[in-house]
Parts: sequence; C-alpha cells; structure tokens
Amino acid sequence: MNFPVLSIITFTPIVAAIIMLLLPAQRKNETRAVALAAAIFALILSFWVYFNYDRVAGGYQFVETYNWLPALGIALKFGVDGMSTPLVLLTGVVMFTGVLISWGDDDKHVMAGIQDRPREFFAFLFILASGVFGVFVSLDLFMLFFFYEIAVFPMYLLIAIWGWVVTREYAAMKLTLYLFMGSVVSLVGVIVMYWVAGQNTGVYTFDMLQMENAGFSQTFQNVWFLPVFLGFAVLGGIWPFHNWSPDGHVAAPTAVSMFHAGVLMKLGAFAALRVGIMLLPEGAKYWSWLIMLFAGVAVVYGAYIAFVQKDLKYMIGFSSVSHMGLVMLGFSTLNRAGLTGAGVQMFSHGVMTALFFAITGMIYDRSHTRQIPELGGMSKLMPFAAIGFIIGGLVSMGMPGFSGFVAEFPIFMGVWGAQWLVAVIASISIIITAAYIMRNIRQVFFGDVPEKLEGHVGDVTVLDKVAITTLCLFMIAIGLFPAFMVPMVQTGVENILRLLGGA
Amino acid sequence: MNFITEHLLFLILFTPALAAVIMLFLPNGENRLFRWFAFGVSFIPLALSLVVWFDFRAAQPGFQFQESYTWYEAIGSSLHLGVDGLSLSMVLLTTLLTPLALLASFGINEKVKAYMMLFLFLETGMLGVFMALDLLIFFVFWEVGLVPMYFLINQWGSANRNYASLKFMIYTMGGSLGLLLAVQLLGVLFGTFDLVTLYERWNALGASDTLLGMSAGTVKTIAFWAFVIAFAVKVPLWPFHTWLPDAHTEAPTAGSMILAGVLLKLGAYGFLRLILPLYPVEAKYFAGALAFLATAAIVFGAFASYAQTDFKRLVAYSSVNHMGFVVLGIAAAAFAAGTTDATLALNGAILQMFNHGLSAAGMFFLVGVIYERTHTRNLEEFGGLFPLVPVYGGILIFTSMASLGLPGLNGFISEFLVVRGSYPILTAYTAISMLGLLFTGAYILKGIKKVLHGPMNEHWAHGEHKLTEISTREILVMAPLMVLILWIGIYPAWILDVINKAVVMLF
Amino acid sequence: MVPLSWYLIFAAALFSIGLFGVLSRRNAVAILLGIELMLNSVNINLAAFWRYGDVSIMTGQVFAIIVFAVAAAEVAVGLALVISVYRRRNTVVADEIDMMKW
Amino acid sequence: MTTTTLIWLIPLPPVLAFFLIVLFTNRSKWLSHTIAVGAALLSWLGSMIVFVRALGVEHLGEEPFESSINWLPTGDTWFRVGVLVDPLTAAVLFFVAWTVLMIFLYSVGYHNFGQPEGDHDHKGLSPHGATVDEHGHKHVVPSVEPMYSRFFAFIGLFAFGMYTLVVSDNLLTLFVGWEIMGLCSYLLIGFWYAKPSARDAAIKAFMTTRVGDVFMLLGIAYLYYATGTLSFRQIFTEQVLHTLATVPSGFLGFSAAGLIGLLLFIGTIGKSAQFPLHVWLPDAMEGPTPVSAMIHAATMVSAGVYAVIRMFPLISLDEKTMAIVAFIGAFTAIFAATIAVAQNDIKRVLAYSTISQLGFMIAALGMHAYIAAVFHLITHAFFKALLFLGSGSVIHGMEHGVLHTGNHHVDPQDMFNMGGLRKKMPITFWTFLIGGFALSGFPLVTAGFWSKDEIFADAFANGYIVIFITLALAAFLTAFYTMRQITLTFLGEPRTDEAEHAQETPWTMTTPLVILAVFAIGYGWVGIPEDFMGLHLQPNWFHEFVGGTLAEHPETIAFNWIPLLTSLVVALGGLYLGWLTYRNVNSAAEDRLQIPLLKNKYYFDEAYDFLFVKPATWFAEIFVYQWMDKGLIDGILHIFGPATQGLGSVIRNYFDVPVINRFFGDGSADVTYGVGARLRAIQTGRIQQYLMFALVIFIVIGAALYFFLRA
Repeated sequence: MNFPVLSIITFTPIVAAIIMLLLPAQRKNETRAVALAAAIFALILSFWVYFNYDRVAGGYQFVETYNWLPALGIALKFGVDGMSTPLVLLTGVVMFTGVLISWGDDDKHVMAGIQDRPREFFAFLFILASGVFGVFVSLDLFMLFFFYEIAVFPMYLLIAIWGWVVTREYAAMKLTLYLFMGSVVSLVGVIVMYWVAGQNTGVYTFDMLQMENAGFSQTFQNVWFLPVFLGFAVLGGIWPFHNWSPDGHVAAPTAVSMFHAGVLMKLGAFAALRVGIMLLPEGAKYWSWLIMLFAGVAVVYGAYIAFVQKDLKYMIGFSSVSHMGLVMLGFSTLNRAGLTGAGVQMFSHGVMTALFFAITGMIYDRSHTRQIPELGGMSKLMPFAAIGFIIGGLVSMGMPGFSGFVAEFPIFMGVWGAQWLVAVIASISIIITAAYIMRNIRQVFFGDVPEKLEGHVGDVTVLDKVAITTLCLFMIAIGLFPAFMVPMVQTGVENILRLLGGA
Repeated sequence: MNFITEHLLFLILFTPALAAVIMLFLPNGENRLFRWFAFGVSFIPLALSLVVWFDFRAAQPGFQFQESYTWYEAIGSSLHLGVDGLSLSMVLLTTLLTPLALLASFGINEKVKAYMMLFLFLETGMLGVFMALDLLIFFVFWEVGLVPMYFLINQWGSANRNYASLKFMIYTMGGSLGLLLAVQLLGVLFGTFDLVTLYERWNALGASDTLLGMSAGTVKTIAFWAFVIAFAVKVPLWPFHTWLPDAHTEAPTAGSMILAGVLLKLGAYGFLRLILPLYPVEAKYFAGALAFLATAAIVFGAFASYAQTDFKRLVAYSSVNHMGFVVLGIAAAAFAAGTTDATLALNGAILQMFNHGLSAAGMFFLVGVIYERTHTRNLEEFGGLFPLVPVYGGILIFTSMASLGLPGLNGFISEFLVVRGSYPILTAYTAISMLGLLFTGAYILKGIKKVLHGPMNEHWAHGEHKLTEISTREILVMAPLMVLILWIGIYPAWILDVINKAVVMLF
Repeated sequence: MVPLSWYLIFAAALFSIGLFGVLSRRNAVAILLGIELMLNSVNINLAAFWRYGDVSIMTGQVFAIIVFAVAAAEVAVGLALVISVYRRRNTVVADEIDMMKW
Repeated sequence: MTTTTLIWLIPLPPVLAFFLIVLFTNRSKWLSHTIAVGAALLSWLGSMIVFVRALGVEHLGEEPFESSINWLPTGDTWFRVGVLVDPLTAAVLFFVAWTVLMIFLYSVGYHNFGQPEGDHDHKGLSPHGATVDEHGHKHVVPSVEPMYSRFFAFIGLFAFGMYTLVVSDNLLTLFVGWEIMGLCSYLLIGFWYAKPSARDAAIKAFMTTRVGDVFMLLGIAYLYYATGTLSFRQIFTEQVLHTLATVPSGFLGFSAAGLIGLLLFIGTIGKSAQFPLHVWLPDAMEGPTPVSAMIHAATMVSAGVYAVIRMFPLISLDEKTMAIVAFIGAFTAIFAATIAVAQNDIKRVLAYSTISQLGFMIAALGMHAYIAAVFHLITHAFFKALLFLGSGSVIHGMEHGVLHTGNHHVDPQDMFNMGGLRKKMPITFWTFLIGGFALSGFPLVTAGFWSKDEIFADAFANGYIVIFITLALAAFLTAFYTMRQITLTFLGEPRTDEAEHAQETPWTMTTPLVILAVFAIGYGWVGIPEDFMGLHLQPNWFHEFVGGTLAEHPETIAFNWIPLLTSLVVALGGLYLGWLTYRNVNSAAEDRLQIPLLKNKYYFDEAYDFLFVKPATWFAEIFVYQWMDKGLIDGILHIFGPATQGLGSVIRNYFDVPVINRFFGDGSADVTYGVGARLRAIQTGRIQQYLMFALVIFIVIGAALYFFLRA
C-alpha cells in the first residue's frame, strides 16, 4: 500500500491544529471552517479505509512502518485489523459531529457551541483526536503508549478551561490523575514485557506482531496481565475505577464529552484488548473470571445509579459506565460471540453516547439547565433533537431493529457460553435502562414546557440537525443490516481467538 | 410480476414500514393527505395477504411461501419468513384491522403525520411476529411492535397516559426478559435460530443429558416458564393482566382497536408457535397450572368487568375474559396432544383469537365513537341514548351480542369448540369457567343497559353537545367487521377449514 | 613506582575533606571551595587510573580536562549566585539562604 | 319443491323480514308490518304443507324427512348440521305455525296501527294516547307505538329462532334457536326500555335463562364428547343409548346418560321457568302482551319442554334423573298454582298458570307419559295463547276507558279495577271463557280436559299416586283461580268508571281470539282415548301419530274410572268454588286469599337477590377489582418502581459516592496530600542538608547493592 493513508489520518488533526493556532484569534468562523475541513477530510479517509478493508483476507492491512528509534526497536508502525477499522471510522464520525455541534450560531443570539477562544479549543480537541487515531492504528506498543498520553493530556485543558464552571477544576484534575495513574501502571507492565520479550527472543522490539509470539511464561502472564489490563481499562471505565467518567462528562463541554464518552472510553477498552488480551492470552484466561465479575457489576451498577440520576449528563454518564461494562463483559467471555458483540458494542455505544451528549449539549446551551425535573416539552421546541434522542434511547435500551440489540445480543450469547448466572443478572440492566430512558424521555421531551423556559428556547441549528442525522443513520443502518459491520469485526475476532489458542 | 409473487411475504411485511418512511418526506401540515395516504397504503398488504390466502393450499403440510434473506450471519439468524394455516389467519386479521383502524383514526387531528407513521410501523411489527420462522426475528418484531404502541398511547392518549404507557412498555419488556434469555440459550446451544431445526434439535435433547451444568430437564422447565411468562403477560393471562385496562383506557380509539384486535393475539400465537412445539413434555406437565390461570382469567375477567364504571375498562376486562378461553383451549390441547378433543380445543382457541379480534375491535371502536362525541366514558353519564342514536344502538347491541357469544354469531362457535374440546380433558376447570361465561352475559347487558336503555337522556338530547348519529365513515368501519361476524357465525367453514388443517399438522 | 592504592587513598582523603567542608561550613563561598576540592580529588583519580592503566587510551586525560571545564563553569555560576544573593539579602550564610523552602 | 328444501326454507322468511325491516323499511310502519305478517304467513303455509305431507307418510318415525350439510370441520371429520321432521316435529310445527301467525296478526291491532302519533310519546315508553278533535270537541284516542317497526323486526327474529329450534336435527342448532329466542325475549321484555322495571326484567330474564343455558352447554359438550355426534338420529340408536346408560359419569353415581339428561333438564328448568329458576317469567309480563303471549305462553317456554321431549329416549334411560324431573314438574305445578291464586294483575295470574301447566307436562314426562306430555304441550299452547291475547284485549279495552276518563293512576291491568266487562266486550268475554274452561279442564268439551285427563290416566295407571294427588290438587287450584279471574274481570258490575267506558277491541285482535278458541276446543277431539268410558269410538289418531317418533311405540293404557272422576270433580268443583267466593268481592282488601306470603311469591325474588345478586356484585366490585386487581397485583407492581429507585439511590448514596468517590478517589488524594505535607519538612531550603541526605542515601544504596549482589 504505497499511499500512507493511516499516517495521514493520524496526523491531519495535528496539522489542522497548527494551522488554526496560526490564524488570528478573532477570526472565529475561519477557525471553525478549517476545523470542519480537517474533520471532513479525516472522515472521508476513514470511510475509505473502512470500505477498502479486505474482509476476506482479514489480519492487519494498510501496514506502514517508519523507523523511529531502531536502537530500542521502536518503529512508527501503523496498521488496522477487523476490530480497529470500525473504531477509526467511529473517531472520524465523532470528530466530524463534534465540530459541527460546537460550531454555534453567532447571529441567532443563541449561545450555542464554543464562543470564547474557539481556536485553542479546536486545537486541543484535534490533538486529542490525533492521539486517539494514533492508538487505534498503531501496531507498535511504544507508539500506542505515545499516542495514548497525547490523547489524555488535552482532556485536562479542555475540561478545566471550557468546562462547567461549578466542578471543572475538580473533575479535570480527578480525570487526569485517574488516567495517568492507569497509564503509569500499564507503562510499567509494558516495559517489563518489552524486557522479558527481548530476553526470550533476543530481539528487543516494541513491535506487537513480534511480541505476540514472545512466549511469555504462564506465571509471568498471570502476574502481569492484571496491571496491564486494568491500567488501560481505567480509561475504559471499568467498575471500581469508573467514577472519574461521570464527573468528567458532566464538567466537560459538549464536544469534549462527546469525544470523551464516544471515543476515549473505547480507547481504554481497545488498548486493554490489544495489549492485555492479545499479548498475554494465558493471563487473560486466568483472570477472565475477575474481569467478568467487574464487568457484570458495572452493567447492573451503572444502570441502577443512572436510574436515580436527576442530571441528564450524569444519567448518560452512568449509562455509559453500564454499556462499557457490557463491552468488558464481552471481552471477559473470550469466545467468538462475546468478542464480536463487544467489537460492535464499542462502535454502537460510541455513536449513541455521542448523540446523547450532543443533544444534551443543545438543550443545555438553550435552557441553561440539565436537571431533568426542570425540563419539559422539548419535543415541541426542538422536534428534530427529540426524535434523535428517542432513537438514541431505543438503541441504549437494546431495542431490536437498532444497533444496540445487534451488539448486546451476541455479548449475552457469549456470556451464556461462559457463566450463565452473570447473563441472567446482567439482563436485569436491560429493563432498568428501558425504564429510566423512557421516564426521562417523557419528562424531558414530552409534557408541557415549564414556564421558566417559556421564551427563549429556540430550535436547533441546521448543522446540529446534520450531526444528529449522521449519527442516527449509523445506528439504524447497523440495526437493520448487521452485515454492514459484524463480518468485519468477526475477522478481527478470528485473529484474537487464534492468539487465545483457538478458544 | 414474478418479483411480487417471489417476495410476497417480504412485501406484505415491509410495505407499511416503507410507506411510513415515504410519509416522512411528505410536506407537513397536510392532514388530509396523510390520512388518505396511510389509509390507501394499508390496502396493499390487505390485497397481498388475500392473494396469499387464495393461493394457500391448506392440505399441504409445513410452512408455505417461505422466503429467507441474510440478516445476521454471525449468530446464525436469517430473515426467514413463512406462513401456515395458523399464522395466515392472524396475518389476514392484522391486514384487515389496520385499514379499519386507520379509517377510524380520521378523528385525530394533531400530529397526524407522526400518528400515521407510528401506525404503519406498528403494522410491520405485528406482521413480523406472525410471519417469522426464525426465533430471533420473532423476538425482534415482538419488541419492535412495543415502541409504536408506547408512543401511540403516550402521545394521543387521554388523562394519565404516561402511567399507562410506561406500565405497558416496562411490563411487557420485563415479561419478555426471560424470553430474551431463553432465546439466547437456544441460540448458543444450537448455533442457529431457525425454528424448524430448533424444533427437532431441542426436542431431541433428552431430559437426562446435562446442559449448563444442570440436567436438561430443569433447564427446559425454566426455559418453558420463561416463555410462558413472556406470552402470558401479552395474552394477558390472569395475574399479569393489570396493564391491559390502563393501556386500553388511555389509548386512542384506533390504538385500542389494534391493541385488543391484534396485539393480544401475539401472546396467544407465541403459545401456539413456540411453546407447544418446543416444550411438549413440560406443556403437558404444567397444563393444569395453565388451565387454572386461564380459568382465573375467565372468571376474574368477567367479574372485574362487571365492576367497572368506565365503559372502556369494561370492554378491556372483557378482552381478559375472552382471551382466557383461548388459553384454556391451548392448555387442554397441551394436556391431551394429538387426540380429537385437543384438535377441537385448538380449533376453538385459534378461531376465538380471530373472532375476538373482530368483536373487540368493533366494541372499542363503538366506545370511541361515543367518546369522541361526549368526551366521557363514565357509564353513569350515559343512559337513555337509544332514542337519540338508534342506529348506533343497533350496531352496539349486535357487536355486544357477538362478544357475548350469542349463537348465530362468531363468538359462540369458537367458545363452543373450546368448551367441547376442553370439557373431557379439564372437566373441573371448564365447569368453573362456565361461571365466567355466565357473567360475560351479565357485564355485557350491564353495558347495554347503562349506555342505551333508560328514559331519553336530556343532557345529550339538545344544546351544543347534542349527540349526533353515527356517521357514514364510522358505519363503513363497522360494516366489514359486522359482515365477518355474521358470516363466521353462520358458515365458519371457510376459515375453520384452514385452521383445522394447520392444527392437525401442528401435532 | 608508588602503588596505585596510595593515589586512591590520597584522592579519597582529599574527597572526604572537601565533602566535610561542603557539609559543615556556614559560608556559601566556603561550600563552593569544598566542591572544588572534591572535583580535584576526582581528577587525581582519573590521572592515576590513566597512568596505571593502558596509557594509549586517553580517556582518562580527556575526562580530567572535561572536569576542569565543568568545575570552572560551576564555580562561576556558583559565585554569581552567591553575589546576587548577597546583594539582595546581604548575607552569605548558607542556612539563611532558605528562600527556596517550599 | 321437495319437502326437505321446503323445511330448510321454513325458518328463513321471518329472519329475512327482520333484516329487511332493520336495514331498510324501519321508517314506514305499514311496509314493516306487511313484510312481517307476510313472512309469518309464508312460514305458516310452509309448515302446513309439511304437516300435511307428514300425515301422508306411513310410520314417519322410521324414515322422517331429513337432510344435512357439512358445517364445522373438526379434525378429519365434519360436524353435520341439518333439518329433520318426524311426527313430533310435525305436531309441534303445526301449533307453532298457528300461534305465531295469530300473534303477528294480533300485534298489528295491539300497537294501534292507523292511530295518530302520540302528542308526547317518546321511544322506549308505551304510547299515552293522542288528542284528536273531530268536529269540535277534543277527545283522547290511543296513539300508535313509536317503535312500531322495531317490534315486528324483533318478533320476526323470534319466529326464526323458534322455527330453527323445531326443525333442527341436532342439539347444536336447537341450542342456536334456543339462545336466539333468549335474545329476543331480552329485547322484547325490555321493549319499553325507558321503564326501569322493564329494563331490570329483561336482564333478569336473560340471566336466569342463561344460568340454565350454561348447564345445557356443558351437557351438549359432554354428549358430543361421549357420542361423537349431536344429531338425534345417530344418538337414539340402540347401542349408543346402551353405552351411555352403562358408562358411569363419575358424578354422584349418575350414568353418562343420567348426567347428560340432568344437565339438559337444568337448561329446560331455566327456559321453561320451572321451580328454582321460575322468577323471571312473572316479571317478563313487563313486555307488550303479544310478546307475553308468544314468548311466555305458546312458544318459548314450550321450547324447553320440547327439548326434554326431543331428548326423552336419552333422559328416560336413568331412573334417578326421571325421578328428579317428575318431582320438579309436580312441585312447580302445585307451587305456581298457589301463588297464582293471590295475584291481582291479570297477566301475572296467567304467567303463574303457565308455570304450573308446564309443571304438569314435565311431571308427565317424569312418569314416562310421553304422549300425554306432547298432547298437553300442544293444547296448552293454544288455550294459553288464547288467554293471553284475551287478557291483552281486556287491557286494551281498559286503556280506552283510562284515556276516556283521563286519570292515568288507574292500572288497566289490575283485575279489581275491572268487572262487568262481559257486556262491553262480548267476543273477548266468550273466547276468554272458552280459554279459561280449557285451562281448568272443563269436561268433554275443552281440549284441556282431554290432555289433562290423559296425564291423570297415565299417572294413575303407572302407579305414581303421590304425583297423581299433587297434580289433582294443582288442577283444582287452576280451576279455582281461572274462575276467580273470569268473575273479577267479566262478571258482576264494573267497579270503576274506567271499566264503564271500556270498548271492544278492533277486528284484527278479535279474529285471532276466535281462531284460537276453535283450536282450544277442536284440538282435544284429536286425542280422545280409544276405549274412553268403555265405548270404542274411532282409534286415538294423536297417540298413533306422535307415538311413531319413539323407537318402540308406547302402548295405550287401559281405561279406568278413577282418574276420569277425579279430573271431573276437581275441574267443576274448582270452577264453582271460584265463582262462589269472588262473585261479590269488589276490592283487593276483601280478598281473604291475599296473604302476604303468596302475594310476594314466597319472597323468592328477595331471597335470590340476597343469596346470589348481592354477593356476586360484592365479589365483582370489591374482591376482584378493588382488592385483587388494584390492591394485590397493582400493589406488587407499584413496588418495583420505587424499589429500583431505592436500590439505585442506596447504591449511589451509600456506596458509589462515599466509597468509590470519597474513599478511593478523594481518599487517595488526601493520603498523597498528607504524605506530601510530611515530606515537605525535608525541603528546608538549606543546601547542606540536601547534600547530607544525598550522601546518606548513597551510602545506604551502596551497602545494599554490595550486600545483595554479592550473594
């Protein structure tokens, strides 16, 4: 593949960021235009990768290697397989819609989107985006880590500066500390793996393909699987370490929380899968019961807490914890159905949460409140957003005909194969999710408009509508035609199963 | 032309959904356009299902008009459609009732576009369940049917519609949670969801061999009860029925027509299509329990209906009562599978499903007609309407007699067959449910007395809320129902023959 | 030839004297003096190793020269700092220069 | 046209009339009643032709006119439905055709066809007369019934029900006709639905008959299960009956035939208003009089007896059931007769007399007196229809008087407001007299005598002495209250000026009376026993003909004097005594027999209300709806919502926030802060301390390395 598409995708956002920083501050629309152009460019490329990925062949494709530090065996090695291509597409979509949402409308006196210093906002956002792209495409452990850190540090700045005034410092600090703690732990694990792999094979390299057959001993894997897996899983919002995510969501501005829940949490899960499960398969098998326990608890735990939340963003935050729990549940089953489901769930949940946060942002920008009891009658004021939120709600409930069901069903089938009691308990969450989604939709969107919001809640802008439609289209497309994505994820899963010894 | 004959079921199933999507792009505010468009489109599935009905060779065993499309290869499920005598009659009922319901909802005038779209999606949801020969597709359409109904009740319902719609949604979803898990279990065990293969493989699994660490027998019983609860909630069988009166009273007229006319049949159809073939041994073993619940539904449904002061709740509880007969027939058939009594009971049960569809839809529409004029459903405020609206009174008495089970109309045939079929098998239960049959007469007559009889009602006689006679449009809605009710009452062989052959092949 | 160990002992002694000076003297300039002593003791070592090792490898010598350069830079900077502190705080006593307390 | 197609067509004209009137012609009164009466005429004609052809056929019992078609697919067989005319059907068809036609004709006059519209008549209330001013002075004239065409539609449907019941060849279509008649009785009793009493009577009638129907349905289901068919020809074969008789039903020692018979008989008890379920018939008098005549005298109630007669071969297999039948019949006869004595309303007396006469027939059936029961059924139909129509014309005449005097408080139906109507209404008087004498069994002349005598003869010959005595007593009371009725209404002087101005009813009402009177007398001679009083007249045609329906022809019983003498004494004695006591009683107070127990019908209505209706409504409203549905089930449901809320908030407030957020999250932050604060002490700012630290650490590491690495 002579055309280095993956590196272009990864570095477009950074280049765009630099261009934006060069622009003068007060020319806001031009900055937004550049951002949108870069986002569209990245989206087109990720579509191109998605459709050109050869599903029959499977394995890693579009592989590019550039030497970075040969002495230590570090090379800038990019490549995508069945699992990561959808996630690249997801990042492209979320980036595109994120930019659209934050466009805001100057003339219509509506304080939507990002008004103060959009230049720096988009710059940091794009650095975050390129970090995420980097992690999804890199096949080199060091590079994965490198981009992982790039993705994490702009989060602090974005939340701390543009976040919700009340809790932004606390949330930003908590979030960053949690993530750095996690990444430090997994960094230690990674280095030890690098070292031991070097000793075993004599070749000291961070290249994951070599590392896959590095022949780590069983005891080694048992010992080091947990720190590596949990280190990354912290970003994936695994149960005991999940509390940074809801606080982070609430404090973050709309586009950032879209990125955060939509993509960043998948980053953690994907990294955990790529490094933890694929490189230390025996360890994964050894600890799968613990992961399943954590994930099972997360699913039910998140659903119950979301049920009692009064703030719309907290509700969505905790529902993300519950859905990410499902992804972890899928990983923990370590069988074909579970992993496929987890792969599709990452995409479907990414799109859904992005939609949820986008619409919540729209509501917040116009009504300046996210407290569910204070809202009402939104469907009269912004019918398009109402329909979008309802479709999102149906997906999160796992309503058949939508992508949620297509993802959750195989996960539960996988869990049946492994531990049937967990399947029964986890399925309770479906009903709880249905209950609070329905209740909140009725409360926020139907019923009569509270007099406090009477005057000044206008309809959503055209760009918002474009964003909502793109997200909804994805969800419905996968729901009605699973063949659109599931076979691709399956090729990725074959690869993992091969590593797990044909489990 | 052969494209249509090739994909008949697919077209019947997805024309309403396609039409709904097209309606999305019609200009807003054109209420008349929406109404006539939806009404016109709903005739296509009716015409196609009639084509299927006449091409259907009743004597040929197995499913006909089978079509299979790739849907979800990863877990072995495909969009596998097909019909046999049982499901064809239900498809016909759905495609018949939807145009009538749409015609009946010409009275709705706010958010008409959304209303019509939801109705068409609902039709697709219902048809999907009847045509599915793939367990996963069955479950998908089972749940999809819920969403439009929820919004129909929630958006166009009356007073406490929020409570009713949420209760309806969560109750049914809670009920079908067990079904979801059981479906997953079957999918995991056999790698495919195709019903026909599942029937053999699942029954081939003897009670002795182990499954999931437990004996297959216990797993089968648990799965059996998961299926039963999911369908019992929908039928509604006695302890799971409390969502029905709320959902009915709050739903708009056309909504409750379809809810009673078809949605209740999904549960009963689930019993026939899934429980009897998949769990013959457990069904036989627990037939007594099912019969007890059915009798309870019949008796308590009748008594509760007698106690109502709201006309629509009275008719709603009557649905509980009538559907109780269906389950009684199924329980009897499960207990003595294969004997002539069982075939009779099952014939009666399926015909009762069809008949109740007609008479319940009719009754709810008539309640709606009065409600649209008086905006109240309280029986105390009616009384003495016969002289004001004689034609409406005549139609109301006719339909009430049909739902009462008066011989010469359709209700009697199916109830007689169920009683004849289940008497020798479950004698005690049938005898007790006769008490229910007696009280069916009581509450129907109470309804007629409270609404029609009595001295001429001054309140509605003159002034601005003068009761206007039933309009031609409304008569047009009732006409096909009344013709069918009378026709099945006098000569039921045309439909009973198809059902009978399907039932004989079912065992 | 004098055994290598003597040089090493002498260098070590010189080093310890410097170290003691650094740790105990109150005057900042005296601390700098101590540092100088320690650096020079290292030089002695280097030279000794060079001489007693393979003389063709000049690393010992090179390293000593580098140490001179470093020492010179270090003293310059140190004195500059001490002088500016003295101008601001007109004190040179190490213990009183504890503005960097956190 | 072959007889079988003719039989198929007999029931159709009335139902066509029903649909025509309901759908099209309910606007014009004239068109509606012509269609209805025309339909009745057609059916009458068809029945007469069939009757005549039936007479011509030699032993019709073996091969009757019958044909059937496939109706209901049941598994791999078909359930066949069809028509059957055997001697029993022919005889019953005869009297049904006549009575139905007479009543259709009579209703035209009764509903004042041709009279002007009432000034303030509302639909649902009986007409109150219209003021008309012929040449100058105003006077009130009876107005036409506002719902005129609806009445004819309903009686058309009723006639269809009766005909289907009579001609059907199986129990199912019999049951269909049975229930349609039940519906029509509901519709017609509640015809004047504005009157609350009519509304309640209609529901009471429907519900009580429905109680009987439910048991009958069970009986039909059991029979269908036991024999695999419901058609009479197939059931009454030798071996089917034998199997039914031998197979135990497992219910209180009844054989299958016994239990089926009992269940079917309970249906008849409901329909023919026998003892426990008799409460609805007297209230059914709320309906217009032609309805009372048609439904509650001639056809519907006799349909119940007809069903038992039809199933006689099956029921007679089990002695226990026959005993029950006989007991119920006899008891109802005497029980109803005692109540009839104390009634003031002219129609209620006749209602109770119908119940007691039906008791006679059921008792006869209970004593295996098959022919006597059929004979009494037919004669009773004629003279009871005559009596009811006669009472209708009396009431109609009295209404003339009430309209004339204008005071509406006088009840035109109360016998104590009448008196001396023989002069005002001669035709009605004479026909009523014939009917009364036929009812009380006036010897030799009236048909009632022959049929009742036949029952007494059978009772005496077969040794049922107890029943013989009760029936004799009942016959005595019947004669007594009939004479009471005749004296109070027709003899003596008019007690009120309304009675003074009563007028004779128009020809359309009186001609049916005359025709029925002819039958009330003539029909008796058809069944005179052969060796009556030893003189061998011509053979008993009725016995030969109707006997043919049963497999083995019942043999004629020898003549005996005692039953003849008892029926003579009882009839004449009762009549004379009745006339004697009531000739100069002119107000209800003076009537000594008005004891409250009888007046309130042994308080059965109140008892049933207390025993069944009240508990049922309580059970429905309170137990099933309030407690069970709202309380229990919804209660449980309403626990889930808040429970989830509670659990969620508990997890959130007591675990998530405190433990995860505080303890781990902020806790670790505080720990780091604490450690940091403590470690801060090291940063003294004094350079020399730093160096000292560095030295100490250097030495420690050096030692450690040295010590460990060496190993």
